[in-house]
Amino acid sequence: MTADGLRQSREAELDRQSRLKNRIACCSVAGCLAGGGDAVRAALAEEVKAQGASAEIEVCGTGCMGLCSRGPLVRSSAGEITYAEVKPGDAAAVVRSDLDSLNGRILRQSDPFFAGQRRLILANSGKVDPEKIAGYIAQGGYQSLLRATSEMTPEEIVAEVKKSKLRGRGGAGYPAGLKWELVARHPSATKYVICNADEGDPGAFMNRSVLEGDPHRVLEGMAIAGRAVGAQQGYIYARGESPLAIERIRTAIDQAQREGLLGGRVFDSDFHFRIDLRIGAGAYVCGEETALIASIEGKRGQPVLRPPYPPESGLWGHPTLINNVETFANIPQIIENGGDWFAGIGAPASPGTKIFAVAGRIRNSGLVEVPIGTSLRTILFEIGGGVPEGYEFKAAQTGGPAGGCIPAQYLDVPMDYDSLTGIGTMMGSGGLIVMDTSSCMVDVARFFMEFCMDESCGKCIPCRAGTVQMNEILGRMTSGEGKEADFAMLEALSGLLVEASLCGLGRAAPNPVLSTLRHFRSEYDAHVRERRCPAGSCRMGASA
Amino acid sequence: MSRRIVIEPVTRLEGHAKITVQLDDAGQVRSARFHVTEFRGFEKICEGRPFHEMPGLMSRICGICPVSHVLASSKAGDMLLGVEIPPAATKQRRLVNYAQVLQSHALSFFHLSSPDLLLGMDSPPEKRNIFGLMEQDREFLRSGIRLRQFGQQIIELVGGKRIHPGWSGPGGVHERFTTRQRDEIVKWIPESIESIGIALDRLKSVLDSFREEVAHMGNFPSLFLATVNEEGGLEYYDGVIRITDGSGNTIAEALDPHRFYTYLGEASESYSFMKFPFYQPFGYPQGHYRVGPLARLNVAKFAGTYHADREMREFKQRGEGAVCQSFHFHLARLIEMLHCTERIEELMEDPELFEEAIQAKASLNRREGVGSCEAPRGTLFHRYWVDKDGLMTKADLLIATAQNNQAMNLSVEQTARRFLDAEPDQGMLNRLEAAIRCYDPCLSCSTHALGRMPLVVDVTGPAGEPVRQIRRET
Amino acid sequence: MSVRTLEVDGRTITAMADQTIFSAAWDNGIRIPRLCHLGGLPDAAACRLCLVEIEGQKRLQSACTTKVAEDMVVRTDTPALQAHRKLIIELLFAERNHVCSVCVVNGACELQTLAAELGVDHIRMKPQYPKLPVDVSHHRFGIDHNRCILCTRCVRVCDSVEGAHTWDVAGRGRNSLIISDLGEPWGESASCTSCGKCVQVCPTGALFSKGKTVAEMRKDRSFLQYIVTAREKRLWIAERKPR
Amino acid sequence: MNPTAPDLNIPASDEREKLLERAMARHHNSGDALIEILHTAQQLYGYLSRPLLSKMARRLNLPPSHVLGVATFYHLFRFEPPKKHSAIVCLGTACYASGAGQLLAAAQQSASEGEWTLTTGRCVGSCGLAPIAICDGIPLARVKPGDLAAVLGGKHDG
Repeated sequence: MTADGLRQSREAELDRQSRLKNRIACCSVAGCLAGGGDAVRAALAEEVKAQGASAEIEVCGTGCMGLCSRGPLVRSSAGEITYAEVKPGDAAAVVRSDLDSLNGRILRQSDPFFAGQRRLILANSGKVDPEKIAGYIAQGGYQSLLRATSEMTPEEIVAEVKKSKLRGRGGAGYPAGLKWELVARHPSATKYVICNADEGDPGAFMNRSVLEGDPHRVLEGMAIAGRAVGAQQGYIYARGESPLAIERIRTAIDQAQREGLLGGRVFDSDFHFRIDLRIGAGAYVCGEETALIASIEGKRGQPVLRPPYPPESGLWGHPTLINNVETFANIPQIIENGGDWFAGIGAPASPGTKIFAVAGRIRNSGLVEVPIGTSLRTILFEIGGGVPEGYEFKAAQTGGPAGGCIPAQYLDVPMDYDSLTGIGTMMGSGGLIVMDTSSCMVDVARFFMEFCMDESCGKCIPCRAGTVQMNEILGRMTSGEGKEADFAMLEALSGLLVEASLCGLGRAAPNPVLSTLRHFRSEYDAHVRERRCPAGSCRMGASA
Repeated sequence: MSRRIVIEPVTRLEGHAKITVQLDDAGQVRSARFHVTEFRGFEKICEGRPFHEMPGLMSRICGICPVSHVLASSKAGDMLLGVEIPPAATKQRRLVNYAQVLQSHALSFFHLSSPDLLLGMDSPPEKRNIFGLMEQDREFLRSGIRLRQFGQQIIELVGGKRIHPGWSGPGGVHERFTTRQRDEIVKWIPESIESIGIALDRLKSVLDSFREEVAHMGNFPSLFLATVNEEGGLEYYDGVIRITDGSGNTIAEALDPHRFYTYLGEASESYSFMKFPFYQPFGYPQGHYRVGPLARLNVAKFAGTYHADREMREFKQRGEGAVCQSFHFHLARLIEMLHCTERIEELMEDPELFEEAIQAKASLNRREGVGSCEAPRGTLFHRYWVDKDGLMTKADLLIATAQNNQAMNLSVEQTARRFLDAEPDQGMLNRLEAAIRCYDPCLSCSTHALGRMPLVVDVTGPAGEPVRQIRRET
Repeated sequence: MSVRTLEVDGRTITAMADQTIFSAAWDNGIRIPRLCHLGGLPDAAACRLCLVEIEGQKRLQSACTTKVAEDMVVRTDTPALQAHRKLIIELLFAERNHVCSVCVVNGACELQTLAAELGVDHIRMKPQYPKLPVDVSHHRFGIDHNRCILCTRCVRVCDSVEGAHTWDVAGRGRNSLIISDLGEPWGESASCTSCGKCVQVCPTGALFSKGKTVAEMRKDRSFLQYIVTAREKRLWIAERKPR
Repeated sequence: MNPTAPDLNIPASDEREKLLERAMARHHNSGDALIEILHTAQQLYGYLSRPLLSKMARRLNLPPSHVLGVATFYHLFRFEPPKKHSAIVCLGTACYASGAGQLLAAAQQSASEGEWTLTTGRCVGSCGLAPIAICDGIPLARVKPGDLAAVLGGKHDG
């Protein structure tokens, strides 16, 4: 494709859309589809056909609109209205914009759930059909890649990303620009770009929704990265458990390749970039970058010792840039609007927005995108609508199995990388699970420990055998058989795992235990010393 | 008033057990039982392990007679391989077995039984132990300790470790016997023969004062079972099984030890974990038999060594056809020690012992193997089943103490009848124990048990209700 | 090759620039515990016993994989490191079934020796005792998974020295298991050359020569040094210590 | 190639074999693509049988133990033929917090003798609908233990 071609394509699609009276976009990512979204979409299409309005009303799919708990969601471009909990029987009312019969299920942009967010990565949700490249192009898609290939040198791209102060969204928050620079400066002729889409934290589905809802954004980000660091080959490593995401990426890659946006001589430049999809097969540890590389190489997904780090020696020993989905999804807008613009959003030390997957005991669960540094209270109580009546907030779990719990007294802590680390948890990939007073925190720790035990790759002893023993102790405690000596052993094992494990999975595995011990020690004491569960929800509590 | 007296555990035994004496309304002994209440399940541990490991594993059954288990196990392994092992290996195993009998008997006689024998059954319990004996007869006790040391020394020299030797395995042994080892061993022999002679004289001289005990602590006719050589002489390593009765008549001759299960059966009783083996043609309980030193001397026609033969002729005079008093286990033990020492001396002169070939190499050739030998306490049988790769699928162990089980029960009952006065006193309790101790039972291996029992004496009324309880701390 | 000077446990030592901390320390008589590392094999850095403290570095580093550097200050035996090592040994003992008294390498076992050196005389955690198979289908050797610590020395020696790659690890986490070929019995493995290298490098009694009984097995690794040295220095006649 | 390796019993005319061959050829029979090819094989055959693994090892020039080691590392690969139906109970954090534990217990009980292969998933990405179970690809949102048990225990045929 040429620059002209891109412009023409964009104009054609915009023109087509402008001639429509209404675009009815049905959420078509996993959450809403699970709630019957497919049937709703079919019913809507049928209704439009029945009314003979196919020429002026389009029914299409779109990315995640966020309010998953009230899905299936349907968005009507006429009046910018989002309908919640749509059933196939509502089709006629939606097509006719019959607001009365949909009363109580109408969400406007002024609704606190939408108004409180700043949607940059999810900007196309509700607008773009993830299965059609034209829709993405119409929203300005691939313009940044055009800029990056025709107007900017690789050094300039790296400089722009550095200027943006974008931090990796995978969890650790390493500055993306520095990583890019390391790879870019490496003299090797062969380099790789890998998109880590192995989002495995239980309760996290941000990346998956981005891939399902706006896959081209990620492809574009990767291609820009390829241009910046001098790589000609990229890989997306996706979870095997997300068939829809895999399908959407596959479609998107095919489309982009057919349009000449990927492949040889992109925009007639000397830049060649191919992207291949690699599918994981059920191993959480493959989210760790060296394990992920091993998996792409067709090996057991076991981490190898770092250094050397991937930017120096990664895939097949070549310099490799690994970023996660959300990181790459940020790239097009940074190139489009400039690093300075991006650096001005959110917290000064960690700018930009972050998508959180809010779930658990909360009214509005789903995807929430806010500027980094927004307080937990804002996310949960303003956007999230607070905990449902009859329940009381107890803690929020962030960062998945590697993270920790935030108790009520820290509700006003800004959600940025450093503040969260300060209170013993971490940003992680963005899972945010809300727990109420009926949640037993010892059991929560046990749940995560069991997860880490099952997901330990088995290579290093502290993680392989240590998680087993920690799980054993927590299991004992939640069954009312805990011993006083278990506390010392838990601490000793935690120390061992943190300091001696080979990779991040093992080092982070004790975090939920340490964090709950820190904030909810009295609950542990009640389990062990008084043989009772204050929340009454663990194994012991249930039997009592 | 009917009472029940329970003594547990019996002290100065290798293992733990308890005795119940059931009294009737007249205060007379109705019955007496020797309980073995521990369970160790060694057979279970063996399952799934390579049969080559068995000698080492089996040696862990018992800290007193590991060699016996190693030998029976090695022999079962030989059979699984289907080999005849080199003469040097056989002789080494014989040597160590003699040493084993020597050290075990020394322990039984000098350390455990001599306080009763030399200080008297009614001497105060706090004195009636090895320390009390030490005060009285230091020199005598020292000679006993030295005798045990001699046996252990040989085991250590040949087997590498005193307690758990792994030197022997299927196909032979693993180290050659050297002249240096011989030189170490021969030094001990004169002293040993002299010490055993002195002990024999001592024991014989006090026997008169134990007339009552000899007559009533396990004096009953029974079958006797032991291994003998082809000529019918004493044999400890390899021979045939011979069974005689309480009058010295031959009941069975030249039975194949590898087919022991065709003529020996095992009954069980609810009150004991330990089985009750019996000679099948006679049925249970009539077919119960005794094994061990007393049985060996009764069954064998001669010893085959100079000193032992002389003592054995004298010994056989004590009974009519057979010596039926279990009290004479002690005497038999000393005679065996003498015999073993003489045999060790002979072996030291045997050039075959020093030969180079010590191991028959072969792979698994059979799926079932049996090994037997004479352990200090009696005949020991190991029977193994393996899968095609040589992993154990089942093990069946018939251990000496178990074969004396019925005899021990009879002895306890007889002793109780004779020595029970109106109230249980320490002398009676001690005699009950002493009756058991004649057999030098190794309860840990015969029940393959693990754990400890508290020391409790229970006296219960007619309906079984406890009347009183006597505790004795170990 | 240039030389580096560094400080290990308060002693100033010199080492070749490409040496690891482990081998430099070893050359100077400082023994760092380890179970997965074995000279001549590629390193896995998996057992984490050789972790050392390096001044100025936040994280502990595995001595077997970290190269020496000029003026590096290394501590190999601090109380914290000792505590970690003890715990690792305990974890290993609790993980499977390591009963020394009935093991073929009793007395010559690296795990046992380390436990003794580190003063691990009991374990404070619950033994897992998984019931794992013993494979003695091979005509000369056997593998007892109950005694395996998953150090992968066998996997590495088979792949990198013998070149057969008969062994690998199947499963993951606590369910990891050493397998031969497609998981068939060792004796049926088509790739195994029966060289026995795996048996000799195994630190415990997991891999053993058949026909050995308790405490009888001794491992001989002189071949490794010989092969590695011979390749490097073209010394085809090994120096053998007189027996 | 190993002459003693077990022979394959899959007929040459088998369409699935051709598809698998093609998949391997597409990756130039490169061992790097092992996981991709395992995915393809499982899709075609339903599970990874020993002859299948052996065939892949030969064609991709990989040691068989490496192939099995890789395949067993990943939870999505099966080595037994799957049952007629499959159910996944999500054990993600949100589902767990909403009682997925009880859900799983109920499912295990009723699936034990039926025609359902029961597996657990770590977050299927529908946390808003927790707890969730997926039966033969059909998601059951906010499902109750009794209802799931009924599906798995009943003569459900779709």
